[in-house]
Amino acid sequence: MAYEIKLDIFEGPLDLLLYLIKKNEIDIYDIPIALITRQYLEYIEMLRSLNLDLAGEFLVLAATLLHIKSRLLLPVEEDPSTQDEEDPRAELVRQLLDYQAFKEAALELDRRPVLERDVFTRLCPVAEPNDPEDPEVFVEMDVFDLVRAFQQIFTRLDKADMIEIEAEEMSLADRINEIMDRLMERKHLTFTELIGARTDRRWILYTFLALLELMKLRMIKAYQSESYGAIRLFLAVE
Amino acid sequence: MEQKKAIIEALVFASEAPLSVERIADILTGEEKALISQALQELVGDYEERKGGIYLQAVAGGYQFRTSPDLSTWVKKLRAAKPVGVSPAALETLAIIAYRQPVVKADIDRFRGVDAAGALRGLLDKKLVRIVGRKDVPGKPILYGTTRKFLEVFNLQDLSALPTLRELKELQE
Amino acid sequence: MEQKKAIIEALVFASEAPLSVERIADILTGEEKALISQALQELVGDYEERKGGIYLQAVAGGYQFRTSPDLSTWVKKLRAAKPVGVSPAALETLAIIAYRQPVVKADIDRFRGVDAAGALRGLLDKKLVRIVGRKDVPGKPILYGTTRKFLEVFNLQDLSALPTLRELKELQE
Repeated sequence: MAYEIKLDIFEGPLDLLLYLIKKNEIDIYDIPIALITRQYLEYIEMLRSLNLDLAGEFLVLAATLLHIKSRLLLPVEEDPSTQDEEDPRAELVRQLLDYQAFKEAALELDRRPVLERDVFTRLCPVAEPNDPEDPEVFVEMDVFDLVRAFQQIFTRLDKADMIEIEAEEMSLADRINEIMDRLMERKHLTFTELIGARTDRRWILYTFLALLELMKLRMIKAYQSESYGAIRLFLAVE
Repeated sequence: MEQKKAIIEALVFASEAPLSVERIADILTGEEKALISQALQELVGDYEERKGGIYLQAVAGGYQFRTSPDLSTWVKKLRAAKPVGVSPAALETLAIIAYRQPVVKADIDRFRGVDAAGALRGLLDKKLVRIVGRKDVPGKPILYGTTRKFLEVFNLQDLSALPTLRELKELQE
Repeated sequence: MEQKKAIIEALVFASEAPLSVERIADILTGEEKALISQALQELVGDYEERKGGIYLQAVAGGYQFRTSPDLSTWVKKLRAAKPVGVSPAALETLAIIAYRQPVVKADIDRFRGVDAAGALRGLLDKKLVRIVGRKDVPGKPILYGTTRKFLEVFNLQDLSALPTLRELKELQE
Protein backbone atom coordinates (compact mmCIF):
# COMPACT_ATOMS: atom_id res chain seq x y z
CA MET A 1 0.00 0.00 0.00
CA ALA A 2 1.28 3.42 -0.93
CA TYR A 3 -0.13 5.17 2.10
CA GLU A 4 1.60 5.65 5.36
CA ILE A 5 -1.35 6.75 7.41
CA LYS A 6 -2.23 5.91 10.95
CA LEU A 7 -5.50 4.05 10.79
CA ASP A 8 -7.39 5.74 13.56
CA ILE A 9 -6.61 9.34 12.84
CA PHE A 10 -9.72 10.20 10.88
CA GLU A 11 -12.75 11.54 12.65
CA GLY A 12 -15.00 10.50 9.78
CA PRO A 13 -15.30 10.26 6.00
CA LEU A 14 -15.12 14.04 5.52
CA ASP A 15 -11.92 14.12 7.52
CA LEU A 16 -10.41 11.42 5.30
CA LEU A 17 -11.51 13.21 2.16
CA LEU A 18 -10.00 16.47 3.39
CA TYR A 19 -6.75 14.66 4.09
CA LEU A 20 -6.61 13.23 0.55
CA ILE A 21 -7.28 16.67 -0.93
CA LYS A 22 -4.47 18.22 1.10
CA LYS A 23 -2.09 15.36 0.41
CA ASN A 24 -2.58 15.70 -3.35
CA GLU A 25 -2.42 19.50 -3.14
CA ILE A 26 -5.73 19.78 -4.88
CA ASP A 27 -7.90 22.87 -5.19
CA ILE A 28 -10.94 22.13 -3.05
CA TYR A 29 -13.13 24.06 -5.54
CA ASP A 30 -12.02 21.84 -8.43
CA ILE A 31 -11.69 18.31 -7.12
CA PRO A 32 -10.51 15.72 -9.69
CA ILE A 33 -13.21 13.27 -8.70
CA ALA A 34 -11.75 10.23 -10.48
CA LEU A 35 -8.43 10.48 -8.64
CA ILE A 36 -9.92 11.23 -5.24
CA THR A 37 -12.55 8.50 -5.54
CA ARG A 38 -9.87 5.96 -6.44
CA GLN A 39 -7.70 6.90 -3.46
CA TYR A 40 -10.68 7.01 -1.12
CA LEU A 41 -11.80 3.53 -2.18
CA GLU A 42 -8.27 2.19 -1.87
CA TYR A 43 -8.08 3.44 1.66
CA ILE A 44 -11.41 1.88 2.57
CA GLU A 45 -10.33 -1.38 0.92
CA MET A 46 -7.17 -1.33 3.03
CA LEU A 47 -9.17 -0.90 6.22
CA ARG A 48 -11.42 -3.78 5.20
CA SER A 49 -8.52 -6.08 4.37
CA LEU A 50 -7.26 -5.43 7.88
CA ASN A 51 -10.67 -6.46 9.20
CA LEU A 52 -11.13 -3.11 10.88
CA ASP A 53 -14.56 -1.93 11.84
CA LEU A 54 -15.65 0.61 9.31
CA ALA A 55 -18.35 3.08 10.21
CA GLY A 56 -21.25 3.01 7.77
CA GLU A 57 -20.72 6.68 7.01
CA PHE A 58 -17.47 5.87 5.16
CA LEU A 59 -19.41 3.69 2.73
CA VAL A 60 -22.10 6.33 2.28
CA LEU A 61 -19.50 8.84 1.16
CA ALA A 62 -17.92 6.23 -1.16
CA ALA A 63 -21.32 5.86 -2.83
CA THR A 64 -21.67 9.65 -3.09
CA LEU A 65 -18.25 9.94 -4.73
CA LEU A 66 -19.07 7.21 -7.24
CA HIS A 67 -22.35 8.89 -8.02
CA ILE A 68 -20.67 12.25 -8.64
CA LYS A 69 -18.08 10.54 -10.85
CA SER A 70 -20.75 8.91 -12.98
CA ARG A 71 -22.59 12.19 -13.39
CA LEU A 72 -19.42 13.94 -14.50
CA LEU A 73 -18.79 11.23 -17.06
CA LEU A 74 -22.13 11.86 -18.75
CA PRO A 75 -21.63 13.86 -21.96
CA VAL A 76 -22.42 17.54 -21.52
CA GLU A 77 -25.46 18.34 -23.58
CA GLU A 78 -25.46 21.27 -25.95
CA ASP A 79 -28.94 22.18 -24.80
CA PRO A 80 -28.61 25.62 -23.15
CA SER A 81 -31.32 24.81 -20.61
CA THR A 82 -28.91 22.47 -18.83
CA GLN A 83 -26.26 25.18 -18.57
CA ASP A 84 -27.62 26.34 -15.21
CA GLU A 85 -27.36 22.90 -13.70
CA GLU A 86 -25.12 22.91 -10.68
CA ASP A 87 -21.75 21.18 -10.74
CA PRO A 88 -22.41 17.73 -9.21
CA ARG A 89 -19.45 18.38 -6.89
CA ALA A 90 -20.91 21.58 -5.45
CA GLU A 91 -22.80 20.05 -2.52
CA LEU A 92 -19.77 18.01 -1.49
CA VAL A 93 -17.53 21.08 -1.69
CA ARG A 94 -19.90 23.02 0.54
CA GLN A 95 -19.90 20.17 3.04
CA LEU A 96 -16.10 19.97 2.99
CA LEU A 97 -15.69 23.71 3.48
CA ASP A 98 -18.07 23.69 6.44
CA TYR A 99 -16.33 20.71 7.93
CA GLN A 100 -12.94 22.31 7.43
CA ALA A 101 -14.08 25.46 9.20
CA PHE A 102 -15.42 23.53 12.19
CA LYS A 103 -12.33 21.38 12.34
CA GLU A 104 -10.25 24.55 12.51
CA ALA A 105 -12.61 25.97 15.15
CA ALA A 106 -12.08 22.78 17.20
CA LEU A 107 -8.30 23.15 16.97
CA GLU A 108 -8.63 26.80 17.92
CA LEU A 109 -10.57 25.81 21.06
CA ASP A 110 -7.87 23.29 21.88
CA ARG A 111 -5.20 25.98 21.57
CA ARG A 112 -6.85 28.10 24.24
CA PRO A 113 -5.64 27.97 27.86
CA VAL A 114 -7.94 25.17 29.02
CA LEU A 115 -9.05 25.10 32.65
CA GLU A 116 -7.50 22.25 34.64
CA ARG A 117 -5.11 21.56 31.77
CA ASP A 118 -3.24 24.84 31.31
CA VAL A 119 -4.69 27.10 33.97
CA PHE A 120 -5.92 26.39 37.48
CA THR A 121 -8.13 28.12 39.98
CA ARG A 122 -7.99 28.34 43.74
CA LEU A 123 -9.22 25.19 45.49
CA CYS A 124 -8.43 25.94 49.08
CA PRO A 125 -11.61 27.03 50.86
CA VAL A 126 -11.54 30.66 51.97
CA ALA A 127 -14.29 30.99 54.54
CA GLU A 128 -15.80 28.73 57.17
CA PRO A 129 -17.66 25.80 55.63
CA ASN A 130 -20.99 26.43 57.39
CA ASP A 131 -22.15 29.26 55.19
CA PRO A 132 -25.89 29.66 55.14
CA GLU A 133 -27.63 28.58 51.96
CA ASP A 134 -29.62 31.20 50.16
CA PRO A 135 -32.86 29.71 48.83
CA GLU A 136 -32.97 32.44 46.22
CA VAL A 137 -29.68 31.54 44.58
CA PHE A 138 -29.28 28.19 42.89
CA VAL A 139 -26.37 26.18 41.66
CA GLU A 140 -26.75 25.95 37.92
CA MET A 141 -28.31 22.58 37.27
CA ASP A 142 -28.49 20.59 34.13
CA VAL A 143 -31.66 19.12 32.73
CA PHE A 144 -29.79 15.92 32.05
CA ASP A 145 -29.27 15.37 35.76
CA LEU A 146 -33.01 15.46 36.05
CA VAL A 147 -33.67 13.07 33.20
CA ARG A 148 -31.02 10.73 34.50
CA ALA A 149 -32.68 10.73 37.91
CA PHE A 150 -35.99 9.92 36.27
CA GLN A 151 -34.43 7.19 34.17
CA GLN A 152 -32.84 5.68 37.25
CA ILE A 153 -36.25 5.36 38.88
CA PHE A 154 -37.56 3.58 35.82
CA THR A 155 -34.75 1.07 35.78
CA ARG A 156 -35.85 0.11 39.28
CA LEU A 157 -39.45 -0.40 38.24
CA ASP A 158 -41.00 -3.33 36.39
CA LYS A 159 -41.03 -3.14 32.63
CA ALA A 160 -44.83 -3.25 32.85
CA ASP A 161 -44.84 0.09 34.64
CA MET A 162 -42.61 1.64 32.07
CA ILE A 163 -44.47 4.23 30.10
CA GLU A 164 -42.83 6.39 27.55
CA ILE A 165 -43.32 10.05 28.22
CA GLU A 166 -43.74 12.04 25.10
CA ALA A 167 -43.07 15.64 24.35
CA GLU A 168 -46.79 16.00 23.74
CA GLU A 169 -47.57 15.20 27.35
CA MET A 170 -45.05 17.76 28.44
CA SER A 171 -46.67 20.65 26.68
CA LEU A 172 -49.95 19.43 28.16
CA ALA A 173 -48.44 19.66 31.63
CA ASP A 174 -47.33 23.16 30.71
CA ARG A 175 -50.82 24.22 29.81
CA ILE A 176 -52.21 22.62 32.97
CA ASN A 177 -49.77 24.65 35.05
CA GLU A 178 -50.61 27.87 33.28
CA ILE A 179 -54.34 27.33 33.66
CA MET A 180 -53.95 26.55 37.38
CA ASP A 181 -51.80 29.66 37.78
CA ARG A 182 -54.35 31.90 36.19
CA LEU A 183 -57.25 30.34 38.07
CA MET A 184 -55.49 30.87 41.37
CA GLU A 185 -55.04 34.52 40.52
CA ARG A 186 -58.44 35.19 39.07
CA LYS A 187 -60.69 32.56 40.78
CA HIS A 188 -62.66 32.08 37.58
CA LEU A 189 -62.07 32.34 33.86
CA THR A 190 -63.94 31.73 30.65
CA PHE A 191 -62.71 29.38 27.99
CA THR A 192 -62.43 32.32 25.60
CA GLU A 193 -60.24 34.20 28.06
CA LEU A 194 -57.95 31.20 28.29
CA ILE A 195 -57.56 30.94 24.54
CA GLY A 196 -56.98 34.67 24.26
CA ALA A 197 -56.02 36.03 20.88
CA ARG A 198 -54.03 32.99 19.83
CA THR A 199 -55.25 31.12 16.82
CA ASP A 200 -52.83 28.25 16.32
CA ARG A 201 -54.78 25.02 16.41
CA ARG A 202 -52.20 23.08 18.34
CA TRP A 203 -52.30 25.56 21.20
CA ILE A 204 -56.10 25.61 21.33
CA LEU A 205 -56.14 21.83 21.25
CA TYR A 206 -53.71 21.61 24.18
CA THR A 207 -55.69 24.14 26.16
CA PHE A 208 -58.75 22.02 25.62
CA LEU A 209 -56.96 18.76 26.49
CA ALA A 210 -55.54 20.40 29.60
CA LEU A 211 -59.01 21.41 30.71
CA LEU A 212 -60.30 17.88 30.15
CA GLU A 213 -57.41 16.50 32.16
CA LEU A 214 -58.05 18.97 35.00
CA MET A 215 -61.72 18.06 35.04
CA LYS A 216 -60.85 14.37 35.05
CA LEU A 217 -58.59 14.97 38.04
CA ARG A 218 -61.46 16.98 39.50
CA MET A 219 -59.21 19.96 40.09
CA ILE A 220 -61.48 22.37 38.27
CA LYS A 221 -65.18 22.67 37.60
CA ALA A 222 -66.67 24.01 34.43
CA TYR A 223 -70.06 25.67 34.14
CA GLN A 224 -72.04 26.91 31.20
CA SER A 225 -74.93 29.23 31.93
CA GLU A 226 -76.79 28.52 28.70
CA SER A 227 -76.15 26.42 25.65
CA TYR A 228 -73.52 28.07 23.42
CA GLY A 229 -72.91 30.50 26.31
CA ALA A 230 -69.52 31.20 27.85
CA ILE A 231 -67.91 28.26 29.62
CA ARG A 232 -66.83 29.41 33.08
CA LEU A 233 -64.05 27.60 34.89
CA PHE A 234 -63.55 27.46 38.68
CA LEU A 235 -61.07 25.76 40.99
CA ALA A 236 -62.73 22.66 42.43
CA VAL A 237 -60.95 23.05 45.76
CA GLU A 238 -59.85 26.38 47.18
CA MET B 1 9.00 38.40 38.45
CA GLU B 2 11.69 35.79 38.58
CA GLN B 3 10.37 32.48 37.22
CA LYS B 4 11.04 30.38 40.29
CA LYS B 5 9.14 32.85 42.44
CA ALA B 6 6.23 32.86 39.96
CA ILE B 7 6.09 29.06 40.03
CA ILE B 8 5.99 29.08 43.81
CA GLU B 9 3.20 31.65 43.77
CA ALA B 10 1.16 29.57 41.31
CA LEU B 11 1.69 26.42 43.40
CA VAL B 12 0.56 28.04 46.65
CA PHE B 13 -2.47 29.51 44.89
CA ALA B 14 -3.56 26.26 43.22
CA SER B 15 -2.97 24.02 46.23
CA GLU B 16 -5.95 22.44 47.98
CA ALA B 17 -4.41 23.01 51.41
CA PRO B 18 -1.69 25.22 52.89
CA LEU B 19 1.48 24.31 50.99
CA SER B 20 4.68 23.45 52.85
CA VAL B 21 8.22 24.28 51.81
CA GLU B 22 8.94 20.53 51.71
CA ARG B 23 6.14 19.91 49.24
CA ILE B 24 7.35 22.75 47.02
CA ALA B 25 10.88 21.31 47.16
CA ASP B 26 9.44 17.94 46.02
CA ILE B 27 7.87 19.55 42.98
CA LEU B 28 10.85 21.75 42.11
CA THR B 29 13.19 18.77 42.32
CA GLY B 30 16.61 19.74 43.48
CA GLU B 31 15.68 23.21 44.62
CA GLU B 32 17.14 24.18 47.97
CA LYS B 33 14.64 24.66 50.75
CA ALA B 34 16.39 27.79 51.97
CA LEU B 35 15.89 29.40 48.55
CA ILE B 36 12.23 28.38 48.47
CA SER B 37 11.70 29.88 51.95
CA GLN B 38 13.38 33.03 50.79
CA ALA B 39 11.12 33.34 47.74
CA LEU B 40 8.08 32.76 49.94
CA GLN B 41 9.24 35.48 52.33
CA GLU B 42 9.64 37.85 49.40
CA LEU B 43 6.13 37.05 48.21
CA VAL B 44 4.73 37.63 51.71
CA GLY B 45 6.52 41.00 51.69
CA ASP B 46 5.25 41.90 48.20
CA TYR B 47 1.64 41.36 49.18
CA GLU B 48 2.04 43.21 52.47
CA GLU B 49 3.52 46.20 50.74
CA ARG B 50 0.74 46.28 48.19
CA LYS B 51 -1.97 46.46 50.86
CA GLY B 52 -4.48 44.88 48.51
CA GLY B 53 -7.37 42.51 49.15
CA ILE B 54 -5.29 39.34 49.48
CA TYR B 55 -2.31 38.30 51.57
CA LEU B 56 0.11 35.43 51.56
CA GLN B 57 0.18 33.91 55.04
CA ALA B 58 2.22 31.28 56.85
CA VAL B 59 -0.31 28.92 58.42
CA ALA B 60 -0.30 25.36 59.81
CA GLY B 61 3.12 24.49 58.52
CA GLY B 62 2.52 25.91 55.10
CA TYR B 63 1.63 28.96 53.07
CA GLN B 64 -1.78 30.04 51.91
CA PHE B 65 -3.44 33.02 50.25
CA ARG B 66 -6.14 34.65 52.33
CA THR B 67 -8.34 37.69 52.04
CA SER B 68 -7.35 40.60 54.22
CA PRO B 69 -8.94 40.39 57.71
CA ASP B 70 -10.04 44.05 57.47
CA LEU B 71 -12.33 43.12 54.59
CA SER B 72 -14.09 40.18 56.25
CA THR B 73 -17.41 42.08 56.38
CA TRP B 74 -17.46 42.25 52.61
CA VAL B 75 -16.36 38.69 52.05
CA LYS B 76 -19.10 37.54 54.46
CA LYS B 77 -21.65 39.44 52.38
CA LEU B 78 -20.48 37.53 49.33
CA ARG B 79 -20.70 34.27 51.21
CA ALA B 80 -24.08 34.97 52.78
CA ALA B 81 -25.78 34.01 49.56
CA LYS B 82 -24.35 30.60 48.91
CA PRO B 83 -26.06 28.85 46.02
CA VAL B 84 -28.38 26.05 47.02
CA GLY B 85 -27.74 22.54 45.79
CA VAL B 86 -30.21 19.69 45.40
CA SER B 87 -29.55 16.23 46.88
CA PRO B 88 -29.87 13.10 44.73
CA ALA B 89 -33.04 12.09 46.62
CA ALA B 90 -34.56 15.51 46.01
CA LEU B 91 -33.52 15.37 42.36
CA GLU B 92 -35.34 12.05 41.89
CA THR B 93 -38.45 13.43 43.52
CA LEU B 94 -38.19 16.54 41.39
CA ALA B 95 -37.84 14.42 38.26
CA ILE B 96 -41.03 12.49 39.05
CA ILE B 97 -42.95 15.70 39.68
CA ALA B 98 -41.59 17.31 36.52
CA TYR B 99 -42.58 14.40 34.29
CA ARG B 100 -45.80 13.36 36.01
CA GLN B 101 -47.37 16.60 37.18
CA PRO B 102 -49.88 17.17 38.58
CA VAL B 103 -49.05 14.26 40.87
CA VAL B 104 -50.00 13.19 44.41
CA LYS B 105 -47.46 12.20 47.05
CA ALA B 106 -48.65 8.58 47.11
CA ASP B 107 -47.61 8.25 43.47
CA ILE B 108 -44.20 9.82 44.13
CA ASP B 109 -43.65 7.37 47.00
CA ARG B 110 -44.66 4.48 44.78
CA PHE B 111 -42.24 5.49 42.01
CA ARG B 112 -39.33 6.03 44.35
CA GLY B 113 -40.10 3.07 46.60
CA VAL B 114 -39.46 5.22 49.67
CA ASP B 115 -41.30 7.94 51.56
CA ALA B 116 -40.71 11.21 49.76
CA ALA B 117 -41.92 13.49 52.58
CA GLY B 118 -38.50 14.93 53.43
CA ALA B 119 -37.44 15.50 49.85
CA LEU B 120 -40.81 17.03 49.04
CA ARG B 121 -40.61 19.48 51.95
CA GLY B 122 -37.14 20.56 50.84
CA LEU B 123 -38.32 21.14 47.29
CA LEU B 124 -41.28 23.18 48.52
CA ASP B 125 -38.94 25.27 50.71
CA LYS B 126 -36.69 25.89 47.75
CA LYS B 127 -39.72 26.88 45.69
CA LEU B 128 -38.88 24.35 42.98
CA VAL B 129 -42.19 22.59 43.59
CA ARG B 130 -45.58 23.89 44.60
CA ILE B 131 -49.04 22.74 45.46
CA VAL B 132 -51.20 23.07 42.39
CA GLY B 133 -54.46 21.89 43.92
CA ARG B 134 -56.19 18.93 45.49
CA LYS B 135 -57.37 15.84 43.73
CA ASP B 136 -61.09 15.44 44.21
CA VAL B 137 -60.99 11.87 45.49
CA PRO B 138 -61.50 10.62 49.04
CA GLY B 139 -58.98 12.29 51.34
CA LYS B 140 -58.49 15.14 48.87
CA PRO B 141 -54.75 14.49 48.46
CA ILE B 142 -52.53 17.43 47.51
CA LEU B 143 -51.37 17.64 43.90
CA TYR B 144 -47.83 18.84 43.24
CA GLY B 145 -46.33 20.52 40.22
CA THR B 146 -43.16 22.39 39.27
CA THR B 147 -42.71 26.16 39.50
CA ARG B 148 -41.43 28.91 37.27
CA LYS B 149 -38.30 28.87 39.41
CA PHE B 150 -37.80 25.24 38.41
CA LEU B 151 -37.70 26.30 34.77
CA GLU B 152 -35.22 29.07 35.59
CA VAL B 153 -32.89 26.82 37.58
CA PHE B 154 -32.82 24.18 34.87
CA ASN B 155 -32.57 26.73 32.12
CA LEU B 156 -35.70 25.55 30.42
CA GLN B 157 -37.88 27.60 28.13
CA ASP B 158 -40.91 25.58 29.17
CA LEU B 159 -41.72 22.04 30.26
CA SER B 160 -41.80 20.78 26.69
CA ALA B 161 -38.03 21.35 26.52
CA LEU B 162 -37.51 18.45 28.95
CA PRO B 163 -36.05 15.56 26.97
CA THR B 164 -38.09 12.36 26.81
CA LEU B 165 -36.72 9.04 27.98
CA ARG B 166 -36.61 7.87 24.40
CA GLU B 167 -34.39 10.77 23.38
CA LEU B 168 -32.02 10.02 26.21
CA LYS B 169 -31.75 6.42 25.11
CA GLU B 170 -30.96 7.45 21.55
CA LEU B 171 -28.02 9.46 22.79
CA GLN B 172 -26.65 6.52 24.71
CA GLU B 173 -26.63 4.16 21.77
CA MET C 1 -4.05 50.20 47.39
CA GLU C 2 -7.28 52.12 47.42
CA GLN C 3 -9.78 50.41 49.72
CA LYS C 4 -12.52 49.87 47.14
CA LYS C 5 -10.06 48.17 44.82
CA ALA C 6 -8.82 46.00 47.67
CA ILE C 7 -12.38 44.95 48.54
CA ILE C 8 -13.04 44.01 44.92
CA GLU C 9 -9.85 41.98 44.81
CA ALA C 10 -10.82 40.14 48.00
CA LEU C 11 -14.32 39.42 46.66
CA VAL C 12 -13.06 38.02 43.37
CA PHE C 13 -10.53 35.90 45.23
CA ALA C 14 -13.09 34.55 47.71
CA SER C 15 -15.73 33.74 45.10
CA GLU C 16 -16.01 30.10 44.04
CA ALA C 17 -17.03 31.01 40.48
CA PRO C 18 -16.13 33.89 38.18
CA LEU C 19 -17.58 36.99 39.86
CA SER C 20 -19.61 39.42 37.76
CA VAL C 21 -19.61 43.20 38.01
CA GLU C 22 -23.34 43.01 38.83
CA ARG C 23 -22.71 40.72 41.78
CA ILE C 24 -19.98 43.03 43.09
CA ALA C 25 -22.32 46.02 42.70
CA ASP C 26 -24.93 44.13 44.77
CA ILE C 27 -22.44 43.66 47.58
CA LEU C 28 -21.00 47.19 47.43
CA THR C 29 -24.49 48.68 47.53
CA GLY C 30 -24.67 51.92 45.66
CA GLU C 31 -21.33 51.59 43.91
CA GLU C 32 -21.41 52.48 40.24
CA LYS C 33 -20.77 49.60 37.87
CA ALA C 34 -18.51 51.71 35.69
CA LEU C 35 -16.21 52.34 38.66
CA ILE C 36 -16.19 48.65 39.57
CA SER C 37 -15.28 47.74 35.99
CA GLN C 38 -12.52 50.30 36.06
CA ALA C 39 -11.06 48.92 39.30
CA LEU C 40 -11.19 45.41 37.84
CA GLN C 41 -9.38 46.58 34.72
CA GLU C 42 -6.71 48.15 36.90
CA LEU C 43 -6.30 44.90 38.82
CA VAL C 44 -6.04 42.93 35.57
CA GLY C 45 -3.31 45.35 34.50
CA ASP C 46 -1.49 45.14 37.86
CA TYR C 47 -1.22 41.36 37.65
CA GLU C 48 -0.18 41.42 34.01
CA GLU C 49 2.59 43.89 34.74
CA ARG C 50 3.86 41.85 37.64
CA LYS C 51 4.28 38.70 35.51
CA GLY C 52 3.85 36.52 38.57
CA GLY C 53 2.27 33.10 38.99
CA ILE C 54 -1.34 34.27 39.01
CA TYR C 55 -3.47 36.41 36.74
CA LEU C 56 -6.86 38.04 36.96
CA GLN C 57 -8.91 36.88 34.00
CA ALA C 58 -12.18 38.05 32.49
CA VAL C 59 -14.04 34.81 31.97
CA ALA C 60 -17.66 33.61 31.56
CA GLY C 61 -19.12 37.04 32.23
CA GLY C 62 -17.08 37.56 35.40
CA TYR C 63 -13.59 37.74 36.82
CA GLN C 64 -11.49 34.96 38.31
CA PHE C 65 -7.92 34.44 39.45
CA ARG C 66 -6.08 31.74 37.52
CA THR C 67 -2.54 30.45 37.36
CA SER C 68 -0.38 31.52 34.44
CA PRO C 69 -0.65 29.11 31.45
CA ASP C 70 3.18 29.07 31.20
CA LEU C 71 3.39 27.32 34.55
CA SER C 72 0.93 24.49 33.88
CA THR C 73 3.65 21.82 34.03
CA TRP C 74 4.39 22.70 37.64
CA VAL C 75 0.82 23.01 38.80
CA LYS C 76 0.02 19.66 37.19
CA LYS C 77 2.79 18.11 39.23
CA LEU C 78 1.17 19.54 42.35
CA ARG C 79 -2.33 18.41 41.50
CA ALA C 80 -1.18 15.03 40.19
CA ALA C 81 -4.50 14.98 38.38
CA LYS C 82 -5.33 13.33 35.12
CA PRO C 83 -5.62 15.93 32.41
CA VAL C 84 -9.24 16.60 31.53
CA GLY C 85 -8.91 15.73 27.89
CA VAL C 86 -11.59 16.40 25.35
CA SER C 87 -11.27 14.02 22.39
CA PRO C 88 -10.97 15.40 18.85
CA ALA C 89 -14.44 14.04 18.05
CA ALA C 90 -15.88 15.81 21.08
CA LEU C 91 -14.03 19.02 20.22
CA GLU C 92 -15.42 19.02 16.69
CA THR C 93 -18.92 18.48 18.04
CA LEU C 94 -18.38 21.21 20.62
CA ALA C 95 -17.15 23.63 17.94
CA ILE C 96 -20.25 23.02 15.82
CA ILE C 97 -22.52 23.57 18.83
CA ALA C 98 -20.60 26.70 19.88
CA TYR C 99 -20.85 28.28 16.44
CA ARG C 100 -24.27 27.08 15.38
CA GLN C 101 -26.26 27.19 18.60
CA PRO C 102 -29.06 26.51 19.08
CA VAL C 103 -28.53 23.44 16.90
CA VAL C 104 -30.22 20.04 16.53
CA LYS C 105 -28.35 16.75 16.51
CA ALA C 106 -29.22 16.03 12.86
CA ASP C 107 -27.30 19.16 11.81
CA ILE C 108 -24.32 18.22 13.95
CA ASP C 109 -24.29 14.78 12.32
CA ARG C 110 -24.48 16.36 8.88
CA PHE C 111 -21.65 18.80 9.54
CA ARG C 112 -19.37 16.11 10.90
CA GLY C 113 -20.40 13.43 8.46
CA VAL C 114 -20.74 10.93 11.30
CA ASP C 115 -23.20 10.16 14.08
CA ALA C 116 -22.43 12.51 16.96
CA ALA C 117 -24.42 10.66 19.66
CA GLY C 118 -21.41 9.46 21.64
CA ALA C 119 -19.58 12.77 21.53
CA LEU C 120 -22.76 14.64 22.42
CA ARG C 121 -23.42 12.41 25.37
CA GLY C 122 -19.89 12.98 26.66
CA LEU C 123 -20.23 16.75 26.32
CA LEU C 124 -23.54 16.67 28.20
CA ASP C 125 -21.90 14.60 30.94
CA LYS C 126 -19.06 17.10 31.20
CA LYS C 127 -21.65 19.90 31.29
CA LEU C 128 -20.00 21.72 28.42
CA VAL C 129 -23.25 21.47 26.47
CA ARG C 130 -26.88 21.71 27.51
CA ILE C 131 -30.40 21.43 26.16
CA VAL C 132 -31.72 24.87 25.35
CA GLY C 133 -35.15 23.98 23.98
CA ARG C 134 -36.86 22.30 21.09
CA LYS C 135 -37.04 23.25 17.47
CA ASP C 136 -40.55 23.98 16.27
CA VAL C 137 -40.54 21.47 13.42
CA PRO C 138 -42.17 18.03 13.17
CA GLY C 139 -40.72 15.71 15.81
CA LYS C 140 -39.72 18.69 17.98
CA PRO C 141 -36.01 17.79 18.04
CA ILE C 142 -33.88 18.93 20.98
CA LEU C 143 -31.80 22.06 20.50
CA TYR C 144 -28.33 22.12 22.02
CA GLY C 145 -26.20 25.04 23.16
CA THR C 146 -23.06 25.64 25.19
CA THR C 147 -22.98 26.26 28.94
CA ARG C 148 -21.34 28.77 31.24
CA LYS C 149 -18.91 26.01 32.11
CA PHE C 150 -17.87 25.88 28.45
CA LEU C 151 -16.84 29.54 28.75
CA GLU C 152 -15.00 28.85 32.01
CA VAL C 153 -13.14 25.82 30.70
CA PHE C 154 -12.03 27.50 27.48
CA ASN C 155 -11.14 30.81 29.13
CA LEU C 156 -13.74 32.80 27.21
CA GLN C 157 -15.37 36.02 28.38
CA ASP C 158 -18.47 35.29 26.30
CA LEU C 159 -19.37 33.65 22.99
CA SER C 160 -18.41 36.73 21.02
CA ALA C 161 -14.81 36.14 22.12
CA LEU C 162 -14.69 33.15 19.74
CA PRO C 163 -13.07 33.93 16.38
CA THR C 164 -15.65 33.94 13.60
CA LEU C 165 -15.75 31.05 11.15
CA ARG C 166 -14.79 33.48 8.40
CA GLU C 167 -11.70 34.51 10.31
CA LEU C 168 -10.81 30.85 10.68
CA LYS C 169 -11.35 30.23 6.97
CA GLU C 170 -9.11 33.15 6.06
CA LEU C 171 -6.49 31.72 8.36
CA GLN C 172 -6.46 28.56 6.25
CA GLU C 173 -6.15 30.25 2.90
